[in-house]
Amino acid sequence: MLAKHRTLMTIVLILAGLLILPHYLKYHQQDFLIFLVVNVLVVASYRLVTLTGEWSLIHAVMMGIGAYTSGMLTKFLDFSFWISLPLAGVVAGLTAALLSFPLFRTTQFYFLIGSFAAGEAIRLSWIHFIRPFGGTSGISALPSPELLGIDFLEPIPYFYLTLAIVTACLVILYRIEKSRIGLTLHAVHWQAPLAESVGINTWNYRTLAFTTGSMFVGIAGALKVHYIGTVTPNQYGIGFMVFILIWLIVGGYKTFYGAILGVIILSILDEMFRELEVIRPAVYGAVLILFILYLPDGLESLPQKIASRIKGASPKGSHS
Amino acid sequence: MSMLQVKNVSKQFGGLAALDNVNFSVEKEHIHGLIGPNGAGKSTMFKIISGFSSPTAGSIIFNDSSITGLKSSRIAEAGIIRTFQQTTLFHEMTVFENVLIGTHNSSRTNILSALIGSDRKRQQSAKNHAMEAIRFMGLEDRMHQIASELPLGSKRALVIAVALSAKPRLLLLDEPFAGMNPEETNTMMALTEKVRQSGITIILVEHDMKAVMGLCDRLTVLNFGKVLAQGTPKEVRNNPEVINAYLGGGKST
Amino acid sequence: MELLVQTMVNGIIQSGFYALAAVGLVLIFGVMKVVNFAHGELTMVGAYSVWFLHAQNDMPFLLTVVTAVVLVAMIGLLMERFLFRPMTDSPLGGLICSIGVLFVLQVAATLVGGEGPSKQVPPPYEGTLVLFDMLRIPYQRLFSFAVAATTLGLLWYFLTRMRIGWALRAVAQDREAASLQGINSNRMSMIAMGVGAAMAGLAGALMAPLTNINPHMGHNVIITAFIVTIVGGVGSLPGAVIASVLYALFHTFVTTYFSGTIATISGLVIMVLILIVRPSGILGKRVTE
Amino acid sequence: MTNRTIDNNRRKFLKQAGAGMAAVAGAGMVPLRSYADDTLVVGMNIPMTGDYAPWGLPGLYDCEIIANNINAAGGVEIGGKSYQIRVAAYDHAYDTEKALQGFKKLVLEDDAKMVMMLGGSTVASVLPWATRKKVLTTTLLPSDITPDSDYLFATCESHPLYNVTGVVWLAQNYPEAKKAVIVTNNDAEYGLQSAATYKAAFEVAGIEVVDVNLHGFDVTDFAPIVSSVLAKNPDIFCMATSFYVTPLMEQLYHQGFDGKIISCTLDYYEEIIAKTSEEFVNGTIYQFPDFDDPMLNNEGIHFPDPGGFDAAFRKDHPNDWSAVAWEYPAILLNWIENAQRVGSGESEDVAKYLRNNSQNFVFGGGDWWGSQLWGLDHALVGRWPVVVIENGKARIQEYGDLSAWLADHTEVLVRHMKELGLRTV
Repeated sequence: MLAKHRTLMTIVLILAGLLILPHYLKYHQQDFLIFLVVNVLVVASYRLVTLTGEWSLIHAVMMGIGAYTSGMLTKFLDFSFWISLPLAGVVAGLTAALLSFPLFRTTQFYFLIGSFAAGEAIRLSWIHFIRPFGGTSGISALPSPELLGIDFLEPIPYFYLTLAIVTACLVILYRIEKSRIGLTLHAVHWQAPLAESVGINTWNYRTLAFTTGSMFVGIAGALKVHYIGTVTPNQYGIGFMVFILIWLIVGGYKTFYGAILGVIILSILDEMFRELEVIRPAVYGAVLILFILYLPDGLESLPQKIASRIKGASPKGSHS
Repeated sequence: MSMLQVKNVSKQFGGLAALDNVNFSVEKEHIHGLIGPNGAGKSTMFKIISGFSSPTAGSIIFNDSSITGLKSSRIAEAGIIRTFQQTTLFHEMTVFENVLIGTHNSSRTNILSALIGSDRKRQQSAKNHAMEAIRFMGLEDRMHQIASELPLGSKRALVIAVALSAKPRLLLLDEPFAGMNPEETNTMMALTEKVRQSGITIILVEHDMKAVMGLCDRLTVLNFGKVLAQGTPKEVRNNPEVINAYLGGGKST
Repeated sequence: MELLVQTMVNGIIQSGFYALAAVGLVLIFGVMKVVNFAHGELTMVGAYSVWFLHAQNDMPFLLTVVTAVVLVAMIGLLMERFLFRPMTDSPLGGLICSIGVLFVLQVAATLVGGEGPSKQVPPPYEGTLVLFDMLRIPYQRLFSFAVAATTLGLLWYFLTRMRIGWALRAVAQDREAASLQGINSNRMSMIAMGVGAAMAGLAGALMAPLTNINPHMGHNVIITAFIVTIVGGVGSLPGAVIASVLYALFHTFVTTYFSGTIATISGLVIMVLILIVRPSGILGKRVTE
Repeated sequence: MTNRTIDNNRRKFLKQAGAGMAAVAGAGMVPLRSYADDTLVVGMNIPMTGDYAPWGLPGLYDCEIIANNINAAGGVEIGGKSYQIRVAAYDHAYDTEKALQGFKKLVLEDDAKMVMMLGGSTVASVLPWATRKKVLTTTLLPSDITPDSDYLFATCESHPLYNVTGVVWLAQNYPEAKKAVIVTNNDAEYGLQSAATYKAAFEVAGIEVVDVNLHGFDVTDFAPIVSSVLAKNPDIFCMATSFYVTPLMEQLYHQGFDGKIISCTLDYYEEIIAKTSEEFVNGTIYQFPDFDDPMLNNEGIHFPDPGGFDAAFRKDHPNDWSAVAWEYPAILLNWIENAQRVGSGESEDVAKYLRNNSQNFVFGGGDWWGSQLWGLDHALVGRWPVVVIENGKARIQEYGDLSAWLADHTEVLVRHMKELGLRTV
């Protein structure tokens, strides 16, 4: 009970800190904070997809689907942002549900490559079909959200909007993981045949995770483009997908917090080391390799590892 | 009426017949042994009954309805639960979590009710049910241990506990006695008998003849994908073909 | 008619590059069960080596091709020894390491070549072969194709007629069974990675005088190699070669008569369809239970 | 050269690594840095890494040359006060997210009075903010102009409009060439804009366009594309692309094309000659002069000492000259000139002046244009050179009158832009 209170307190403190934080940041850092919060949702939703043990390479494109959906609805059909935002999630989710039929006939390596191929095909379609997707330059001058005359072109109001929506999404994602469904997803991951033997339809649960994860990343996509005001196909290429993978792995994919930790720490480091210019990707690459070799459970496992090193005892296995 | 009827089941792999026109039936609340040398087709038969594989020909009737070719999860819902050779468990999870997953059929939920908590009652009863299975198999002291850290006997008990929590009507046990010492075997035999006493029908694939002879009401002997003999343990033991082909003339085991 | 024949020739010549890149990827995956995402970058390093040594420092072309192959093979061996081998038990681990390598190699290329326009290598073999007054094949392309075809032939001989090739295939089929027969599977992994990387390097070196050389050129290579690998069957080397020819012809024809992007999109869609209908590819063995 | 590149890069890296450490040490809530009030900061929000780096980085080198020269000469006098010019650059690697962040950083932290950008989606992403905050922004792509982009100006490059001057010259000098094919990458920022312009120019010149091949950025082999369009037996091969000129030229050479070649750019043409032959490349028509061209000393050219500038650039960066190399400096010089005229470097003042006054375009002439196509007259057009390779060297043939062409044929241009799905008012 005490532990639970402490966790709750920590979360409240973090949220309170986040509420004040932007007022102490420089203008462009406020932008950075908005993108960071969005990326937290991206990586947390990706974790849901990977819970069943299937690593997809289409998550970035799913984000793009949300972005394009919301962008096109608001720009061409005059939808309100407040309607296009959930619809962005729905369309991304539906796409994932449809793709589940072919993709989940395969697993592991085949799924990975299949999802990559499907994603590239979608992304190349955005480039090729200039009507309606706008080709490589995408769609620009997307409208900002409107609510009570608040100016969402300013970073601080948009930050609060993003923070509210992302927090709500994270709460939902967390509850899904801690629920019966989360337990079942873990079961599908660790022992698919055994799960089948007690009546779990593994295909259904893989699809469920894939669809739900895609839905949330679709929302993240919409959130991001209505701040930038432009959606282009190159934002959602394999490059961004690789970043999602890196955040998850460096942070630690085994726990809910690990992934979030990964995206926050790496993004801040990345921003600090902007000056490295051309070297930056190599630093990322090296960090990725070092983590997978020496800290495969990610940053999240670091305190425990250090503690056990100090005590000289082997870490006691625990499970969330 | 038998609980399970296997009718003219054949299974081809390429040109090879793993099962060739197999027929047998299992009576309610029996322990039915399925024995035979390695490669006789026992595992294939198991996979076909539990839906992990579908037969090339023939049908499986469970409580008067055909379950031939259904998905394994559907068959599990119908009440046929299998275990796996060795100790196939959710090794990373605790004993309790393992068993809780077993209760899937009675506790499944959808995202919405999981989020708003409207399935709380259901989840609570699933937990109670899981506890029952744990107590039944005598694992209550190890409830919060990680499965991979259990001793072999407890692992095997847990395998059965997971299956039991899925509320089977027919339980398929795949070599539950393999690699056990005599003491563990005795404990396991008692547990298996206890499961049957609770009203669950069992099909047992096993090489340990002591356990087979001691537990089973009826036996079906497979050899090269064909039924070699059927009957009570006594009948089978005295069947000259079986002695010849399988027991290799040995007097006892 | 003229266009049809020219397109045919264009496609067949292109297939040589596809096959070199894809065969390496298949070999590495077959033996080590690692998806080498950096395979395109190995090709890029091959091309960069030729640019650096031949175009910038006047080393004779053939010598630079050999040097490029050796260099890329060394990179492959290092990857095997220090990244893939420690990751043997984690299939995703190898993949992620290769993504890390991908970034490092791209940056290395940028440092060597500088940020700037794509690099160009003047073709050492000038002139164009004109057949029947209508077919035109630049000698440089002809040379590249001949080398690619010869190399693939040698690889085939190596895999089917030599003991070590046989051992390699045994490991690809069943690592455990192979080690029970006394085959050193670590050694086989090194050979697979060395040969696979060398072929990628060769593909890049041969491509160098014919294409824009830049640090990101590997992206298109890996997409093509993936498509070819899946279409041909993940474990199958002959499948990869046949799929290379088919895909190169398909891509070239669609590019000629429709558009390049449509060609790539339909290639990707075909790949997904094949995953559904026949995950083992056109020549791969069906996955048995 | 290569050794030097490595050396330079390493030095740059070490320097930057140091800066990175400093940034880490001083990270957190740092107050706005303020510069001495005798310095005017000009921002460059450009790609310095990645695929688009060739169209950003050379511009930075140039602007630094220009700024250094100015500062060494004692600065510029604006409003009766002497200022040093400082160029602040941000690498957005052609990413919209980073472009927005970089833009704000340049304006709010570096206090940039004007921000130069390459164009395209990166400009689109900063436009709402720049317009609201009234930040003077320049682009090399006039097609970025929208009806609301009050603070966005294209003061130098008239992409893709200038293509018409090459076609006009081609039609005059080679009247027998009657059939053209166009090849380009299918993006709405560069390739398609050019393709539409060429189509319009060919139509006006009475040249039939027999095939338009739009390809993606995923093409590695250009043989099939060239085979495909050459099968139409064109007299003119037109490249509306900038990315793939070299491989296309190479294929044309190998597939024996002997008609006229016309292109937007012919960057690094020495390399093309090395891959084909001088004889083959000679006669190719395009739009971007070398700055050692004697014709740049003609009257009406509004660029100080082009030859000296060219020499200075090539001394430091012998292999980096590209079409954009002189454009950013031209924009910078134009801005300084206007600031001097207004007597203020402030964004709003200069923008207001730009809106209301005619300008001296770099190649002569200078009218504001664009409202018929994009909704605002914020693109500066004037004369534009037609360049042809002669004996392996780029040489200006004439200065085409772009303004005149636009005055007569804008409807044709708008129609072709619409046909290709491009944004028009």
